[in-house]
Amino acid sequence: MANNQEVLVDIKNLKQHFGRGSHKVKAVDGLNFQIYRGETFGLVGESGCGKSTTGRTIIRLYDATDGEVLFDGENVHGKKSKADLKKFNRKMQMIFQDPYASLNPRMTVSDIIAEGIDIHGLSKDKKERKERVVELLETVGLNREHANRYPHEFSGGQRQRIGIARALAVDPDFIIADEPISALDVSIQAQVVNLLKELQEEKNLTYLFIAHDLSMVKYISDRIGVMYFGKLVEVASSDDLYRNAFHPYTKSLMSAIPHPDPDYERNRKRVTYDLQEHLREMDGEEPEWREVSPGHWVSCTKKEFEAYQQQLQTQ
Amino acid sequence: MQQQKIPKELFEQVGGNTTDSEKISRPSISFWKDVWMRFKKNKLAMTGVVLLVILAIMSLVGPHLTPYNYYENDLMSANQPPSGEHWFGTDELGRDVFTRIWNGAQISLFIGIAAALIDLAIGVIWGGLSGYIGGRTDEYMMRFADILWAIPYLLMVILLMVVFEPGLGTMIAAMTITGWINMARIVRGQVLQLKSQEYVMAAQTLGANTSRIMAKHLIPNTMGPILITMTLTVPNAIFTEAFLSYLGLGVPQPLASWGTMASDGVAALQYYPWRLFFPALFISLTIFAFNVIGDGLRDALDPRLRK
Amino acid sequence: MLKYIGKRLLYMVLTLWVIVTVTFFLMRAAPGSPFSGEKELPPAIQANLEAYYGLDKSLFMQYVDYLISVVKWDFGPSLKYKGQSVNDLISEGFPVSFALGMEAIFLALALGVLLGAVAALRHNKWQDYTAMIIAVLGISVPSFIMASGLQYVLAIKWSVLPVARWESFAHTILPALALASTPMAFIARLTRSSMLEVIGNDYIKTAKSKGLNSTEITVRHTIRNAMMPVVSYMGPLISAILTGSFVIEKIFGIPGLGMHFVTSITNRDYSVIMGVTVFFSVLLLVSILLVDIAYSLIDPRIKLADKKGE
Amino acid sequence: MENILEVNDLKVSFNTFAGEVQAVRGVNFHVKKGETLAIVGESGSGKSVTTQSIMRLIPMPPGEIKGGEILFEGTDLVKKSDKQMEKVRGKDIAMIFQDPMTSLNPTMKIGRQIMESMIKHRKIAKTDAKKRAIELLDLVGIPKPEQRVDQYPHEFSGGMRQRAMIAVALASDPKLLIADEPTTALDVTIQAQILELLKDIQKKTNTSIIFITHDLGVVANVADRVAVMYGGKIVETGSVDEVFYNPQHPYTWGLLASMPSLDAEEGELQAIPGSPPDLTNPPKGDAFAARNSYAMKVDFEMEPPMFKVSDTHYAATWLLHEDAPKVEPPAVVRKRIEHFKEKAGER
Repeated sequence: MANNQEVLVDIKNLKQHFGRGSHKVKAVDGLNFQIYRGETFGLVGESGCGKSTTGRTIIRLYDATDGEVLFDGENVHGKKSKADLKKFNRKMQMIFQDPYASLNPRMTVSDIIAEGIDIHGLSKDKKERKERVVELLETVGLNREHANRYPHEFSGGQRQRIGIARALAVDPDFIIADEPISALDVSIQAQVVNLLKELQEEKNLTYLFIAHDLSMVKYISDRIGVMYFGKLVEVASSDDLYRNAFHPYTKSLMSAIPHPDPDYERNRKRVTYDLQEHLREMDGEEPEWREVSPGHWVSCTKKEFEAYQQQLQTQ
Repeated sequence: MQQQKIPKELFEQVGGNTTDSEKISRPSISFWKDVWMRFKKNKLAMTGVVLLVILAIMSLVGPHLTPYNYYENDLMSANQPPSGEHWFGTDELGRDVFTRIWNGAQISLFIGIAAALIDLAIGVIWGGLSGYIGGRTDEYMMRFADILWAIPYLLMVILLMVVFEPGLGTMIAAMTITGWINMARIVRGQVLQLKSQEYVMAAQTLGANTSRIMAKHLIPNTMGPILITMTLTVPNAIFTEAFLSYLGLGVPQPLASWGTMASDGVAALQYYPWRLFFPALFISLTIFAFNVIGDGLRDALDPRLRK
Repeated sequence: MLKYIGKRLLYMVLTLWVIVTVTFFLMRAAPGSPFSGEKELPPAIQANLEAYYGLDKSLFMQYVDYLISVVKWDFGPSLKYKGQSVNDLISEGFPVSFALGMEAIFLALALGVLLGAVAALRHNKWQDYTAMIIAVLGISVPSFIMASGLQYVLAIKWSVLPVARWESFAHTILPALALASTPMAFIARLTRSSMLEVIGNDYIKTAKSKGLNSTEITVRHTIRNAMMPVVSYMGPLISAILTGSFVIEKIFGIPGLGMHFVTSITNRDYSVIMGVTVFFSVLLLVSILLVDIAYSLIDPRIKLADKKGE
Repeated sequence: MENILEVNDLKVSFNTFAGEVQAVRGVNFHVKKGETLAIVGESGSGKSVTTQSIMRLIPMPPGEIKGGEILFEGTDLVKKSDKQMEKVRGKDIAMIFQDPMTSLNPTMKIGRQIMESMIKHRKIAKTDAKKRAIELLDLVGIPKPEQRVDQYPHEFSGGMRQRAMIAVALASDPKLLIADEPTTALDVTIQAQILELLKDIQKKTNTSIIFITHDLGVVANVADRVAVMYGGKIVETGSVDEVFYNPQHPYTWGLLASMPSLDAEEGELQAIPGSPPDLTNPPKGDAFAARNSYAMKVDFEMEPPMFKVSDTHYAATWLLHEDAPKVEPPAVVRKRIEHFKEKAGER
């Protein structure tokens, strides 16, 4: 679906290694993917697979070990002037996972939301600043009365909405949402997801949505990338991925999600993934990034690639 | 289940009232106000505050309440027990102990507070920079601090006092030469921890520069531990002063510090026990007050205890 | 583990070098000659004396000489007591100080842990308040005042224990108590807060859900985990006991190393001050290293961290 | 089947700075032999407090059981002394906690932690206990149990620790196992393994399980019966099919509608608006009323009683009152109800 669309973020061979020598952790190890303008790209994987590190490296919270992040054709990493960096800071924003740790407990909600406005000088005077804060509060379903309160007075869902308002304050094009709902209760998750969807339509936002909950990711994303130990193993449109997952790890991940449907659960067959066995099957061949069907990429060996195509045809 | 009779009109659909459920009924309280409310409930800590306030006022007012001063000798009335004339008695040179106690309070409190402030200044800068810059710089700065830290504190203070001219300045300098490291370590630990907090990252992604992150995020959130450390540095300095005085390394005569008075009192204990009693009482009360205030602050600031 | 110890030893040597150097130059910078206190000496004798003590060489050479002799564990002669070397003083005084210190450490640990544990287990009850009042008193009263107070009440007024000297076990009780009072108070507070923290942990709930009674939970689950901070306090504890011994030994007239040290301060006996400072520093650094090693042996989690680190 | 546990009108409160928090406000449920009851609810709904009260594990003070009874095999646990409770805990009722990283003692070997309750309750010798601990580790699927038994928790991964925790709970063959969000802290693939393990063990030992979770997917997987909690009360209870395919309470509707379903060409998720109630001063009437788009005047006035839907299915909503207007549940729920009718037709 997205092939004829404009690429907004282009990630090329992105690497993020921590530590030195034998302590080295290859948190992100050679990622390649594009995010198109206006879409939501979901990034899933289990804890420790490097998905959060990926998000943080893209927005330059960490300096990349290697590779490029092209935003609108310009590399975010490498030597940059302060003005250039500030420009990126307005275009690219982040929503964080922990509704408790992501808001400074010593600041009022209005100061938290206005932080971007203050840094980039986006309001002429106090009055305009205040109006803007109220407007943002209302955008995320809170109101004027909440402005002078402190974070600890809010519930998790409300805090997460404050975090969204903070990101929106600088009018970004691209938002990285790092597990924004995983710390929230089910009934609140939908609130936040709906809010994100509405905002996307209204402001033509592009999202990188990082999560471990596949059902929610499927719901919100146009395309999904599956990460395993610092590498992408499969990228496809979300419907495609659910219908035709090829990589055995993707399959195991999808088969493990419980659904709120007892009949489905009674018949669910779980597939397990064994890396060692998979490596043996690959027989020493390095897997490569191959396009099995249009827009559906899998990291696989030649043999696997052929098998996958066969599988597609027989369907 | 029995069904009660309920008026039909109550079954009119009205829908929920979401704005109500978002309403926060409790009044808005800032962080420090909240800490203060919690602190106020701690009776022991409040006792400490009251004690300190009285001590501070008396250190200013006390010396003027008597017709005596702290340095004038009156050998005719040496070693008198407490009486209407000399409320706390007199020392071996006939000086009024009451007057000297409050002059001593000035000196002891000054030493304590000065030491704490110097520790604060050096410690916050060193620890803050070390933690915030990180990497190699942090490593070298902390190695240096570690080596100083391993030097036995009191031994070093004693050495310095032996060598340099005794006096208030020397004493404070000797105490702070390695004393700041504790503060530096605490600040560094805090900064390291806060640096990885998501709200600091959020500020970074918004393009906040270092000074803004320091001023708005790191320092306000480090204030608690800094305050606690300071309330514990003051009694430690007063303690050290007393200890040095006992070794004969205190402030020179005729200046009165609680430490020198207690030290003289120890020598005269067998015959004139009140001469130890009063300085000992006030040293202990002051250390006590600071300690309970420190404890109270720690409890009031403890995030686990707040809801 | 070995690598860790090696690294620590290296740091220790570095710290010691800093201490020796600082000590040396401080002493040389001190005003007045060490012999100035005595009556005017003829210049020839003065020069002789200075040559004997190596004071005629250049400062740097003196420093090198001193470093070499420290490495050889020779702190030279005392300046005030003719014919006595610093090493003599140490070997004479240290055993006494060691015995006193050990007794005090034992007292501080035993009473401190007991008080702290009682306070934590009876949190917010009268036992807690009593224990903590004792602890706050212990912290608030400087050791020399505590010592004098104990001496005055128990020895002079009531005569239940000897006033001073170092003869029988009865003579050790008061000084050991006075020496232990402050660290004991610290340990009590440390134990209490650490136990309260452990009691709030999930695994205590697990233990309770197994049906263990409170004694079993305390003995098997709480104490061991709560002791970790206490073990790491051992370093500061030894340091507190050591410096505390200066005043305590003086008050009770105990012929230990601390007493010699205090006397040498009053006499400005620089070689003794230097020697004893270096000796105390070595003692402290070694015991802190031992404490850290012991700590890593007690806590299974630390072993893993080391394995990873190697 | 007989009831192994019966909880009647349980009320639990906590005294805090802000006042009395009525965490559990009159809860009734039962557990039968060999079945799994899932208690679902969001944080603050009182589900953990309820189950910890059964074990009498809530710290008192600030907690307090204000009323009600907890009948375990006919005897009231609320009335038992602490000493008597020790004989119940671990032996008759055992518990698995949410966070496997913190619920095992870091300085005690795994084996000893498993052996503890055996030695305490069954008075068996240490060597036998160790043998049994190895067997248990094997049962919960830990490879090389002979070696693992002498290791410390930090040497285990998160999933392994939760398995070890299950072994701890099973040590004395409890009749009732309470699992308090045992998979929330784990990754989905590990979660699936743990759920399978629990079901497997239940089959082998016929243990009753109370399973607490906020994840409806997990509920659908493990539960025989379900109790939905909101604001310190149970708002709906029934068999898993009844609650998932014929839900009656608007809160249950809301929960089901706010989750994306797999197959459906879904439109907008229907979020439950607003935030959960503050239980320091619980709202008058139905606690859910403020967030309920189907709310009627009566919901703001009176607490709804439990209305009977079937012999096994009850829901506390005025919508079930005979005078209440008929309302259309959300589309997702309607689809589920159709499915329920089809199933009933097949039977």
